[in-house]
Amino acid sequence: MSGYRSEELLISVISRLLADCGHIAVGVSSPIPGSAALLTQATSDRPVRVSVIGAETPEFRTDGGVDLFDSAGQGRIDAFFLSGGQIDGEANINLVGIGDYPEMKVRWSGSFGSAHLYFMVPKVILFREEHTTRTMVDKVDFISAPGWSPDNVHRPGGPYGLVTNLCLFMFDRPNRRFRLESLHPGVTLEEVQDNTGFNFEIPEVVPETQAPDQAKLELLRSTVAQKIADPYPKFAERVWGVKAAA
Amino acid sequence: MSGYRSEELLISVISRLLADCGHIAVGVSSPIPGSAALLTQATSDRPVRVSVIGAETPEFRTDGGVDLFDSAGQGRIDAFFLSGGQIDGEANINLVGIGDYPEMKVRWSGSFGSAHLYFMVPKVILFREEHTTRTMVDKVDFISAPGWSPDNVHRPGGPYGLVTNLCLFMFDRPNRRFRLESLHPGVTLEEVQDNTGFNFEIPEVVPETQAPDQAKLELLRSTVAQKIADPYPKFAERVWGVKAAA
Amino acid sequence: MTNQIVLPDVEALAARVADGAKVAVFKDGAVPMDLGRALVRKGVRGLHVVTVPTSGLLADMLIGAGCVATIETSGVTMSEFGQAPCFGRAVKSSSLKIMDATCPAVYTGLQAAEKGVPFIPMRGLIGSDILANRPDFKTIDNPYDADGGDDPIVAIPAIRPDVSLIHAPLADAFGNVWIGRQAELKIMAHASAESLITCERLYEGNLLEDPHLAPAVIPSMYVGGIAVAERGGWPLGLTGEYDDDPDAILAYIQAAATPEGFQDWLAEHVFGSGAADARVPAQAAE
Amino acid sequence: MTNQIVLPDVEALAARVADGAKVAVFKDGAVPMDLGRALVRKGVRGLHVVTVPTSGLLADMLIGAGCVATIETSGVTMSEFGQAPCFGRAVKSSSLKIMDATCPAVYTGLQAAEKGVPFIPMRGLIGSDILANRPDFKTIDNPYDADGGDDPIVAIPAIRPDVSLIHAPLADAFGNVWIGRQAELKIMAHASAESLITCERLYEGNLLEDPHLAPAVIPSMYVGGIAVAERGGWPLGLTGEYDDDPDAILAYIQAAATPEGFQDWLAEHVFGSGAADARVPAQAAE
Repeated sequence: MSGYRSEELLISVISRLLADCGHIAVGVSSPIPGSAALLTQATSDRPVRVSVIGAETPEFRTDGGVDLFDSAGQGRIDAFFLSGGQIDGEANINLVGIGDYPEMKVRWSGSFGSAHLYFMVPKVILFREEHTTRTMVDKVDFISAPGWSPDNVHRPGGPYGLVTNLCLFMFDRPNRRFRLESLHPGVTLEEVQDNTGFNFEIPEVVPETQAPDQAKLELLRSTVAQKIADPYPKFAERVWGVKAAA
Repeated sequence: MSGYRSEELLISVISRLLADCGHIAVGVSSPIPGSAALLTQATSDRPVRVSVIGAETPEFRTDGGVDLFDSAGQGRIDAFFLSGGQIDGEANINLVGIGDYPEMKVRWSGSFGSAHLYFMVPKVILFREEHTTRTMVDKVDFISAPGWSPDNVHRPGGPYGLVTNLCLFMFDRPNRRFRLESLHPGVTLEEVQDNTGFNFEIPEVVPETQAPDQAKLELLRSTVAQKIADPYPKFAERVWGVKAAA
Repeated sequence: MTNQIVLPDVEALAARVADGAKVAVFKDGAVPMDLGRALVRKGVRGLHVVTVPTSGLLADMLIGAGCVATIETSGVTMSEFGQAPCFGRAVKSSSLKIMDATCPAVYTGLQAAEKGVPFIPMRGLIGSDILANRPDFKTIDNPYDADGGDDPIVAIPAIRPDVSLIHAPLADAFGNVWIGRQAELKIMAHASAESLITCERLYEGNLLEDPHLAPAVIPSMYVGGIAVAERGGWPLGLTGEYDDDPDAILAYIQAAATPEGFQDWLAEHVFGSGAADARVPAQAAE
Repeated sequence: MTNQIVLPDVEALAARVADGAKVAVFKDGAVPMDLGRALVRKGVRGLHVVTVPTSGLLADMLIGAGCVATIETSGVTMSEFGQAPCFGRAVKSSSLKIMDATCPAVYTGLQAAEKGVPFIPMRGLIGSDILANRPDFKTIDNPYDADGGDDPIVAIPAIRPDVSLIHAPLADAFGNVWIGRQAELKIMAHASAESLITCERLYEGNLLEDPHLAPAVIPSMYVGGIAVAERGGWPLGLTGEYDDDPDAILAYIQAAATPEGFQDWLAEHVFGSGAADARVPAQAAE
């Protein structure tokens, strides 16, 4: 795993999932997805808009919180990122807590916009660095937003891929399950199986996740690092030693 | 009819109908209702807000067109004014035209907000100076907004009074008909009957419409004239010779 | 990415409006008359005009010039100047399909489109001939009726214009547009697939960077094209910039009282010398 | 009429919040922490807090201080600083009724209240445990389903707060409040019976007369009272004015990790010397 940082690998993996997206929206506290969106913007041959919720920079701003959800409702957002304290094999996500609702053993913050955006944004990328049987579970304790819906439910959007610090899964919507797409360099299939609480499809050959090439790394360390320093100064400084412009 | 102008009589009549209103909204091109609202404001012992649609003066402004209708929907507006090319005996109003819809013989501008405000504002005052069998009809050709609704229809508002250049009618909601309340000075009952296309209730004694007293006339010619000159400069100049402040 | 959004002139904006498009226009204080004149010159046909929620001169001129097949409106009026002449004639001659509405229903329909929902309910309307003549308006039962009884409420369907036409004081090279106090223009822009903007002048820099201007900005995401049109609302006013030109409006009403008079008015003010400076052929505008 | 709306201090504002009131608070950048501290001093009880659509320090402090019976929220979080300590404890101990929501449902419910309609439909939610645990959310059939088949959609009921609490940069003696870019504050204010405002400073003159400020003004009609509270968001930032004080936020989180630590924090920062200048008895505030 030499030559690039683990964050750079994750950014590169996510960015490849964003090909063809014209408008990518990024939630709060999401520097890696945000960097991936900016990398997509820097490498795409057509204009890509990146919106970052809560950003102060005009370029990243949405027209307010209501506008973000309304835009998604209209289909004006092509990709978004969600995470989960728990994610299960049907791509249900749980942002609420562990145990029996409502007096949960562990209470997290809440579902935020997931129960709308997961339905309306065509490509939702699930991103959770921690890949353990604690996070990747057979069945979530609380469904903040379901991974799939019956045919009669209006749902233009849904899960597309799941990126962790071990691997990339793609979600097979018709079969409502994840398929292992690639293993990050140095990770074994057994390691993923041992750390995953749900069943998933394993192709006969599982390739290694493609590492970012030199051109991408250079873009990341210059253009992307500079831009992401605006909404996420601490991240840019920690990963790339870059300070936000005054 | 000496000592005051006909406009002053109408303003005074309307103003008496507005007693107890805390927020009076006035539509476009309504200088007489607007003056009545301001006279109410000047004579009330509690704060009265007057909103004038389209006004530039901060004091009269609503927070935009949507806000006006939303405020009415919430019950934040106590009184509003509507008119009609035709008004009938059940207080239905027609702002659309004469003849068979849609290719009407005479087409007026349209219904504006009437089909909402007539339902939601508790005291809607109908005001139409021309009182003839052409305007006061048995049945309107097109119902822009109905004068009453079945019991199951949510309708906190509706018609309260009808002011013309001949008389004041009050609307009897349970019986769904107008009652002649007073005849303007110099007007006879026969004159009203001859010029009204609908049946209405006639009390045994029909009083004369109360003329504005000296105190009210003074208020009208000072405070009200000055204030109304802002949204309606031509009216203020024509009636009171007052020019808007620069 | 920053410059192609500013087009050379109103003809280039008009070129983006297709025959048959659903076009939203605002009631007053932000009416792009220059762009309207460019649409007449272009000879656009079959428009479905949505007035937000009413219109006057712009709708009347487009109707008179034969650009409009359908009008969805709560009122077409020259307000204190009187009735709209071409509109009245077109209604009588059945050459115009009319969808009568009421102001808050237009706003509500646009707000439904803005949110991407099929409808938003609205109080009122029940028992009116507006509702009786709008088969596209459905009445449903309020599921939250406290009495559990029947409580009919009209579900206003989303109105999704292909394009909204707006005249604004300021726009910038990034595609942002400052609209001032007319908050309804944001709803129009959000609800429409794209907005075509004329502005009095270009703002140097990014409007979103000025904390006082930013709250009243339609961001570039909703904007399809911008062209500078100085006094582009004439003879109508632009809120905060200049007033109506009442003599010119009266002259229009008098001219448009007859079809011939209206054609003369077009010849002078749209095709003729009165519009000379705006007469760049659409081809050259690319 | 112009002066009684400006009250002498936050205690006088807090006096207008009754026990059991439904109170709306905004997520960030406009959070009236000084007013929140005054509510704790007043000892208000049984609040139904609606977070618009999430909250952090303010909700957590009010919960820790025992002011809150119910919270209707899409998230209570100290964002990058971590979980909200008093909130987490209260949920576990069942001392707080929680109504889990999702951000756009909160906005939609407020917009329904703003319009005075019983509900507005929203996409999503179906199949979630949010919906399963919100018996007050009803699912209806979309009357505009093109296929004529069944198309369930959730009708979000109106949220009508008794009061919304807002910290803003500017307010004037007429009762108008300038909110800057946070357009959602207008929705909050329109939806609530009244808004209580703290502001950094009073604006000389009428905010509605400045064409650049007017578009982002909550007009006095929606405002129940205003008090000046300089740096009244501390330790949170106020958009366009000052940033979060991260050390103070971290100190809160560390202190509030235990009930005792939280009481110490209250003693110092709400009742104690850290809040001395705001400690005017409510009686004197009249």
